Formats: sequence, structure tokens, C-alpha cells
Amino acid sequence: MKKTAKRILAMILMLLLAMSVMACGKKESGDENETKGTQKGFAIQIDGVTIRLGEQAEKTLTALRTPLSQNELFDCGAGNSRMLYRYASFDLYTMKSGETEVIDQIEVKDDFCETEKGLCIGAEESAVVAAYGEATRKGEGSLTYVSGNQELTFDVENGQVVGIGLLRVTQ
Amino acid sequence: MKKRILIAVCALLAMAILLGLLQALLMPKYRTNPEGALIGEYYAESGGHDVIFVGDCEVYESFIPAVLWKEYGISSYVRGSAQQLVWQSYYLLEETFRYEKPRAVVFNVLSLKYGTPQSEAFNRMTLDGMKWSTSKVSAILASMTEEESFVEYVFPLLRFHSRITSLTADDFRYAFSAPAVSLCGYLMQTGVKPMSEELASLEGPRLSDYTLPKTAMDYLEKMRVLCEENGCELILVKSPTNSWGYWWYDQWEEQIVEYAANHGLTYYNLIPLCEEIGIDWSKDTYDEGVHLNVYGAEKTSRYFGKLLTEQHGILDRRNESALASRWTERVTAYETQKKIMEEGNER
Amino acid sequence: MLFTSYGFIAFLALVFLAYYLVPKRWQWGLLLAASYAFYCFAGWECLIFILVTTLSAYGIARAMGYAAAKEEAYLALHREEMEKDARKKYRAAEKKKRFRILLAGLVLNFGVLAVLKYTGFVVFNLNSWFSFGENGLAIPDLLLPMGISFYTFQTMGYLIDVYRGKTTVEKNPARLALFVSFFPQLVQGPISRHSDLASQLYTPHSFDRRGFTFGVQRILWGYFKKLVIADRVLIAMRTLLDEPEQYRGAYVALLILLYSIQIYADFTGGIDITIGVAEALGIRLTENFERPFSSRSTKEYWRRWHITMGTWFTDYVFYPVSVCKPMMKLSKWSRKTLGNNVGKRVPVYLATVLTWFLTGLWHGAGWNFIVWGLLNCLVILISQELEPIYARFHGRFPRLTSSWGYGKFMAIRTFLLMGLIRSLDCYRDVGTTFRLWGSMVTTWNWGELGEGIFSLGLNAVDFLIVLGGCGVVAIVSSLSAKRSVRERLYDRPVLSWTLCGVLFLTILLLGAYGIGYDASQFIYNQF
Amino acid sequence: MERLLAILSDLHPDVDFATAEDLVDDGILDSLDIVTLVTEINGEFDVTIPAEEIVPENFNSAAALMALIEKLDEE
Repeated sequence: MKKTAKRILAMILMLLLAMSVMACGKKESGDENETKGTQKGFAIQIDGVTIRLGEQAEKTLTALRTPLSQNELFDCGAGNSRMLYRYASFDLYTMKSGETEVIDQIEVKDDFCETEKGLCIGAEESAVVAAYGEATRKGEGSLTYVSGNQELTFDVENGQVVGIGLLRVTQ
Repeated sequence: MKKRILIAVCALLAMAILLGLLQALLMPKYRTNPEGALIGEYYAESGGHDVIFVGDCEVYESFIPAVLWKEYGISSYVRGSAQQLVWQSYYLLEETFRYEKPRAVVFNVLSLKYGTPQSEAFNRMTLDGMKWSTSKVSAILASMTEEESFVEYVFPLLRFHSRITSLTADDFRYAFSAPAVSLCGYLMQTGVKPMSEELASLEGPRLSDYTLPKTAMDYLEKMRVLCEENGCELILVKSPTNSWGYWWYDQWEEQIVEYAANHGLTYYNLIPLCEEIGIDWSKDTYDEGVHLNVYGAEKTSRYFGKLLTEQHGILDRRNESALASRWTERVTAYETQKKIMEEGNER
Repeated sequence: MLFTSYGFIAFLALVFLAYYLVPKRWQWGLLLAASYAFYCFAGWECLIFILVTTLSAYGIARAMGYAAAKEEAYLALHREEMEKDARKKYRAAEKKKRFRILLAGLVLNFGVLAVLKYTGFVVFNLNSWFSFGENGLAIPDLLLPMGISFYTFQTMGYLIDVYRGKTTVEKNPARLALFVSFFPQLVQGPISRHSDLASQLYTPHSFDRRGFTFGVQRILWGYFKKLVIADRVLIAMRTLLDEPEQYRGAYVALLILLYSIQIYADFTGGIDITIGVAEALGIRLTENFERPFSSRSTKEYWRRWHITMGTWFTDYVFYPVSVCKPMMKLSKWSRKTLGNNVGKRVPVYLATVLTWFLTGLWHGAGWNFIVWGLLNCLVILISQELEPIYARFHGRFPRLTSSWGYGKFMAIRTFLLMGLIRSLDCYRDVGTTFRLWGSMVTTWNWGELGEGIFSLGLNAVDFLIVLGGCGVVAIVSSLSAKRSVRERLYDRPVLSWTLCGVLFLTILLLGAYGIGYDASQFIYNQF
Repeated sequence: MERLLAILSDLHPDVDFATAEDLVDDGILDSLDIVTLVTEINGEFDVTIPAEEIVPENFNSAAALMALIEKLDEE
């Protein structure tokens, strides 16, 4: 009995050694705390349509009414182009490369739009802090909240929200 | 044995020559997109310039050396190229000072918004034209994007080999020499595509970070020091064009004004001076306000020439016979090309 | 570092230069340094694994060598007073002890390979079977060192050969390290045997023009197949594989054809580069392919495709399993209960299924690879069973079956069958693969293929180049069946220089490399 | 030797094993035959042929096989 026990012990030892070697094999996958930006992240709502960054533009554009004007800027170097769709209460920017067009930025212009937490132009600064908590960056006249690669900025003048922008964070 | 070595040497020699020919054949000739050929045209024309312009497309579409000479006797050359990044401008300047010592260098500040390499295509357009020197090597190393490799600059054949299946007559005709596409670096555009009222009212979209990238500002500083060492004045300029896609943000303006003030440089922002320059956005642009056409550029050059003579003491050298004869040739070339292109537009 | 990167070509030139300049006795040391430099390019963090394998193999081989020497000395001493069975019993006991040392080595190294390569797969399946669902075990994201499957198998082959007394024990750990990590065969084999390779690695090689030119010519030939054919076909394949559901029916057949061309050009091209590099260094590696597409049956195909893997599995898995004691008992029992005919087959079939299961698993951590292995096994066993029927058929129509046409028919049949099974590699998911195989019959869109073929990222010129390339490869391979093309060219320098020049230009101009095409990974690179 | 020939001819009656020289290289004996042969011989001659001895040289002819059996037996 003693001999077999010794042999099994050796076997386990071997496997343990293998496991420990494995430990340092783990990829340093320090994935930054990529919150689920797109699902639970920021969004802008306007008469029943929810607009999120990174979504296929086609779906949203068909849901919205036809834009007041549509404008393309072709950046021949990078081979893609930027589109600007102007609506009465907001401006919508998209990035187009090949046939894929993705929503890239939204600029709110009047109080018909509201954020996913129901804040719109004219809201009190205190309401913004109540809804979104402490701002990631506080400039003079602006509160900025960052989540993942997205950023929601409120322009504030004497305590009232006068502008809202939702865009991607560039390094 | 000797026969074998002879055959080997001949074979290698033949292969080397063949590769040279193929490379000349396969290099893009930039006839349809002429902005790729600008940099290479400087070397035949180098020397005798008081003012050198460097920067991106806003430079080679806004300033016309022929007009500067005709109106003010200023001898100048434009070393601009498509999406020229600030470190590329710096190394181009470093190279230019080896050829000549201008009195002033004019740099368009819009390219300061890029802190990292942007696109391989534009890198090739700017760098392939340069002659080989330490400046070219450092420019390549500073500009290479992820997928590029240095050996593809040393042997462009490795990069452009796939063009073998799409060669055109131009590739054969211009394999070894090609007529200049620019007039002392100015790329003429005679088309007119007015900028609508609505388009003019648009502003650039919100940015998440308005500070100009540190790498870009460092190279601006290096450019300033380089000009000082070569006894020439660095003048900063922002061309009058300001479309929503290439918007000049006020926050950027503040940073450049502050930088110029701290270092005793003159900085001209031509955007607010459009009326004074006389620019009419329904006639003076060929792409709805993104760039000026020849008429807009003439007005800008006339305005800027006055500044150069009055503020920066650039002399009127129309009385020097050697220089004058060279420039009359260039001015006539300018005018004939303008006439041909205008007639071409009418048809 | 990819074979198709500029870095590798520079690295090669450097190694060749240094190899023939450095004093002869340092040559193998230089190769070792080059191999470890090559390995660090792929990621120095994985160095630990190749070191563990090398050192453990060195230690265990020495231990076995020592035990065997002790046994010989003891027997030599007591030869007279021990009878035959005492000697037999002693020899058996010693062998058992050596076996246990071997086992420890195998468990450690195969353990390392299994944990690194298959934990993700195992954990994923555990989650789905026992429906841990969301809160299941986290799938660890483990680093897979380059070529681990290849060098582990090669080193374990060495250990088993030492146990079997088929090769000498390597006394110098550095020399063993070179055997394990010889850089050309690190990426995708061939899996060499210690008895063949080891001696060549350490003997000094002076510059031999004939060997060097043959080596360089073979490297060029490898690059031609890889860059002009394989990487170009890959562009179309990627479009087909990005949305398999969209390209059904005739497109699946197209994919099977394209993948057969692509994997042949890519794999044999890579091996040509490997063997060419070794040949230029004066080292002969075992051939891994022998005109596989001319084989007339699946069994023959697997004796011509990836030969070193096949022989490895046969020598170290199939035979040991089929003749080990428990299998013997099982075959006796089954012969008694199921009758002689069936009983005879039991050990072989069991061993074959196990070997193919492991071959499939070795190719990748995924059900599609396992199903791929078992399907191959199924085809072989079925054709084994049908042997008598074929024999009778051949008997009745001797003239037909020996005719040239019938031979071609069998070759094409095998080619298509292997292509079909191989497409499991592409679709990666067994369900999708079977559904798409079905769609080849259900959705009939062959007409659409006419212009659809040019919407896959390749234009007419590209297809012409691929066809031309395949033509050249076919001609050269049939020519070299009798006498290698390079030998024929050797005594005509002018012709050989022109042909090499043309080949070099074709690669340079028509190769699918550089910014225009993003250089594709070897299919086996994630091994 | 006769017992060995009996086993061999039982596998492939049509082959003349006495004179044949390369049974494996010519593909007459494939993996199935080799394994069956090994089990038969182990049973018949009370030896155990280890896996490492399964090499073409030992199985190419009846004589080679006989030599292998004697070697194993005598050890």
C-alpha cells in the first residue's frame, strides 16, 4: 500500500508543478473596467426613439423623422467620412466607412430631447448631480460624466442646463 | 567554376536593374491626385527663396508664390502636402535649410490637432517625394502607423507591388520624369462650388478634449528653435477656410495665441479677416468652403504679401535681373495654366 | 514572427551569414541562440514553458539512462548465478521502474499542454453541460506559447525513444535545448525523431554550394505557394466565412475547393520554407508531404499528408495501445464471446478510434476538430470493412479498375471527401457545418455563382493568378515525382538562375503581402 | 516455424510467406494484420512483443519474425 501511495503522491506533485507553471501563463488581461457602455450607458431619447452611440445608424435614422439637412465630409485619407444630420431639436453625427454607418455623436439643442435619466435642457444643475452623482470632470460651466468610452457633458449657465452633448472619448 | 561565378554575377546585376525599372514603373505617379507629387518637385526649383510655406492642404491651396512675386517681388516656395503632420513639416524644414536660408518660414497651425500618425496613404504622399537624408529617416520613423514597416519606404516596390495588375499609360510615360503638377508648390484649382448659407452657419462638433496634443506642440517648439538657429523668422498662420469638418476651435486659437505671445512670434488668424481679404464664399471655393480655389487664393496671397512686406521686412527683389527672369518664366507658366484650366471648365 | 514578415527574412540572412562564418564547433551554439531569439520574438513570457519542457525531458532521460546502466551492470555481474526466469523477472521489474520515471515526464509535459490549450474548452463545456450558466466558472484566458503542440510532441517522442532504447541519452542540456527548439520547425513542425535530427544538429557543416542553393530554391518555392496562392485565396475565404449563413449552397462547395487549395499551398509552402532553411544549414528534415492529392484512398492520403504527425501517432499511440496487456486480455475475451472474426477487430478498432480522437483534439480545442478526427476515422474503418467487396469488384472488372481513368476517379473522390471533412476547420461549429453541407444539396444556386464569385474580394485577374499558380505547382510536383526539379536544374546554371529570377519576381509582384493585403497568420500559428 | 507460418497463412491464405521478403513495405501486412499477428504470437509462443519491436524490419519476412520471437524468448 505504501508504495502506491508514494506513486500517487508523485503524480499529484507533478500536476501541481504543472499548474504552478501555468499560473504565470495567465495573460496579463487587465481588462480595464469596461462597463457595458452601450447597453446600460448613456442615451438620448426624443419622441419615443432612443439613440445610443455605436449603434447602426440606419435603424435610428429610419425611426427618426427626415432630417432638416444632411451633410457629408469626406476625409479621403482615412477612407471614411463623417455625416451630419440636422434636426430641429438636435444634431446627429455618424462615422461611415464602406457601407457600415455608426452613430458617433449627438448634440442636443432644445428640451424636446432628454437623457436616459430624463434630464433635458432647462433642468437644474442640482437635478443633474442628483441623477448622475459627482461629475468625472467639472469645468467652469460644464459637468462631464465618463462611462467606458462614452462621455456625457452638460453645459451649465447660472445653475441651469443650456446644452447637452453625448460623444466618444478620444485618447 | 569561373563561368558559374560570372553567370551568378550577371544574373544578380540583371535582377537589380530590373527591380529598379519595376520600382520606377510601379511608383504612383499622382496624376489624378496631384497632391501626392508636390514634395518631390521642390528639389529642381530649390534656392533663392525668401519665404518658405510648410503645412497641410490649407497651405498649398491658399498661398500662390507667382502672385506674391507679381504683386510684391517676394520670392517664395510652398512645401505643403496633403495632411502634412507637424513633425513632417519640421523635418521638411530641417532639410530645406540645407538647400537655402529663407528670411521667413510660414507654418499653418491646423495640423497641430494631430498628435499621432494618421494614415498610411498620406504618409506615403508626403515622405516618398523626399530625397534620402537623415531628415527623411527621422520623418519616417516619427510618422509610421501600426501596419507600416521601414523597409517598405526604403524599397517602395514592396508597398506598391500590387499595382502591377492595374497599371495605366501614365505609369509608363512618367516612369522616369514627369512634368510638375504645381507652381512652386501651389496646386491650382479653378473649380467653383459655392458654400451654402446653411453650411456656413455650421460649427464644429463638441470635442471631449480641447488641449492640442503635447507631441504636436513639442514639434512646434522644435521648429521655432530650428528657425532661430538658421536666422529666419517663424510666422504662424491659420488659413481663412473654416468648414465644420475642419473647424478651428476657439480653445485651440487661445492656445496658439498664448504660445505666440510667450515666444515672441507673430500669428495671423485669417478666418475673421475674410471680409477684409475680400473672400466671397459663393465664388472663391471649389468644395463648398473646405478649400479655396485660385480666386480665393489670389486674394489671400495679395493680402498676406502686404503683411510680409510691411510687418516682416521681406524685400521686393523684382529689380534683381537673375531672379526676375526666373520668376517671369514662373509667372507666365502660372497664367497660362490658369487660362487653360478656365477654358477647360467652360467646355 | 511570421515566416512572411520582413523581419524573418532579415533574421534568416543573418543566421545563414553567421552560421558559415563562425568557427565550426560553435555552429550548433549559434543555432541555439538563434532559436531562442526567434522564440523571444513571439513573446518572451512563453520562454518558461519551453524551458520547463527541455529541462524536465533532460532530467528524466538522464534518470532513465542511469537506471538502465545500473541494470546492465547488475546483470553483467550476476550473469552466472541467475537463471533465465530470475533474469527475466529482474529485467521486467527494472523496466517497470523506468516506465514510472517516463510516466512522470509524460504527465508533466502533456499536463502543461492540456492545461494551457484545453482548459478554456473544458470549462466552457462544463458550464454549458451543468448549466452553471452566467455564474459558471470563469474561463481563464491563458497564453498559448508558439508551437507548444509541436515541440512537446517532439520532446515526448525523444523520451519514449530513450525508454525504448531507440536513441542515446543526451548528456548536454544545451544540445537537447537545440533539439527541442530548432527554430524552423518551431512554428509548424515537421515533428522530427531524436535519432534522425540530433546528430545532424551538432555535427559541424561547411558551406556546400549545392545544398545551400537547393535550400534557398526550396525556400523561394515555399514563399511562392504561400504568398502568391495561399494568402490570395484567403481573401475570398474570409468573405465566405464572415457570414456563412449568407453564402450557402454552391458557395459551400466553392469554399471547400478554395480551402483545399489554400491549406495545401499554406501548409506545404510553410514546410518547404522550414525544410529549405534546414537544408541551407546542411540539416535534412523529414518530409511532411508526398503529393497528397494523388492518393487514391483516405488511408493512403493519411500516409502522404502531414507524415510526421501520422507516424508519431502510430508509433507512440496506436501500436502501444493496441498491444498493451489490458488490450490483449480484452481481445482474448472478445474473441471468445463475439467469435474470432469480430474479436480480431476489437483491439485495432478501439486503438484507431482513440488515435483519431487524440489527433483531432491535438489540432485544436473544439468539437469541430474532434468531429473532424472521428469522421476521418469512420471513413478509414468503413473502407477497411469494404475491402473484400472492393477486391471482388476489382476482380470482376480488372481492365476497368486498372485503367488510368479509374485511378483519377479515385484520386478525385478522395480529394473531395477530404475537402468536405476538412471544412470543419473553417466553420468551427459542428452544427453550422452540417447544416451548410446540407445546404449544398437543398439550396441550388449554382447559376448565381457565375458573377457572385467576383464579389468575394478577388477579381478575375486574382483568380487567373491562383489558377496559374496551381497549374505551376501541379506540373512541378508531377515532374519531381521522378527526379527532383532542383537536381535537373543544377547542371544548367543559366536556366536555373532565370527560373529562380522569374520565381522571385512573381513572388515580389504577385504576392499577397504588405499593406494592400494584411499578411495572414499561418493556419497553424495558434498552435 | 511451422506454427508461425500457419498463423500467417490464416491471415492471408493467398500469400506465400515462406519466401516473401518485404511484407510490410509492400503493404501486404497493414496495421490490422500486424496487431492481430502480435496477439496470436503472444498467445501461441508465450512471449510479449512490446510496441517498440513493431518495426518494418521485424515484420518484413517470416524469418525476421521468427528471430524476434527467439530473441524475446531467450532474454
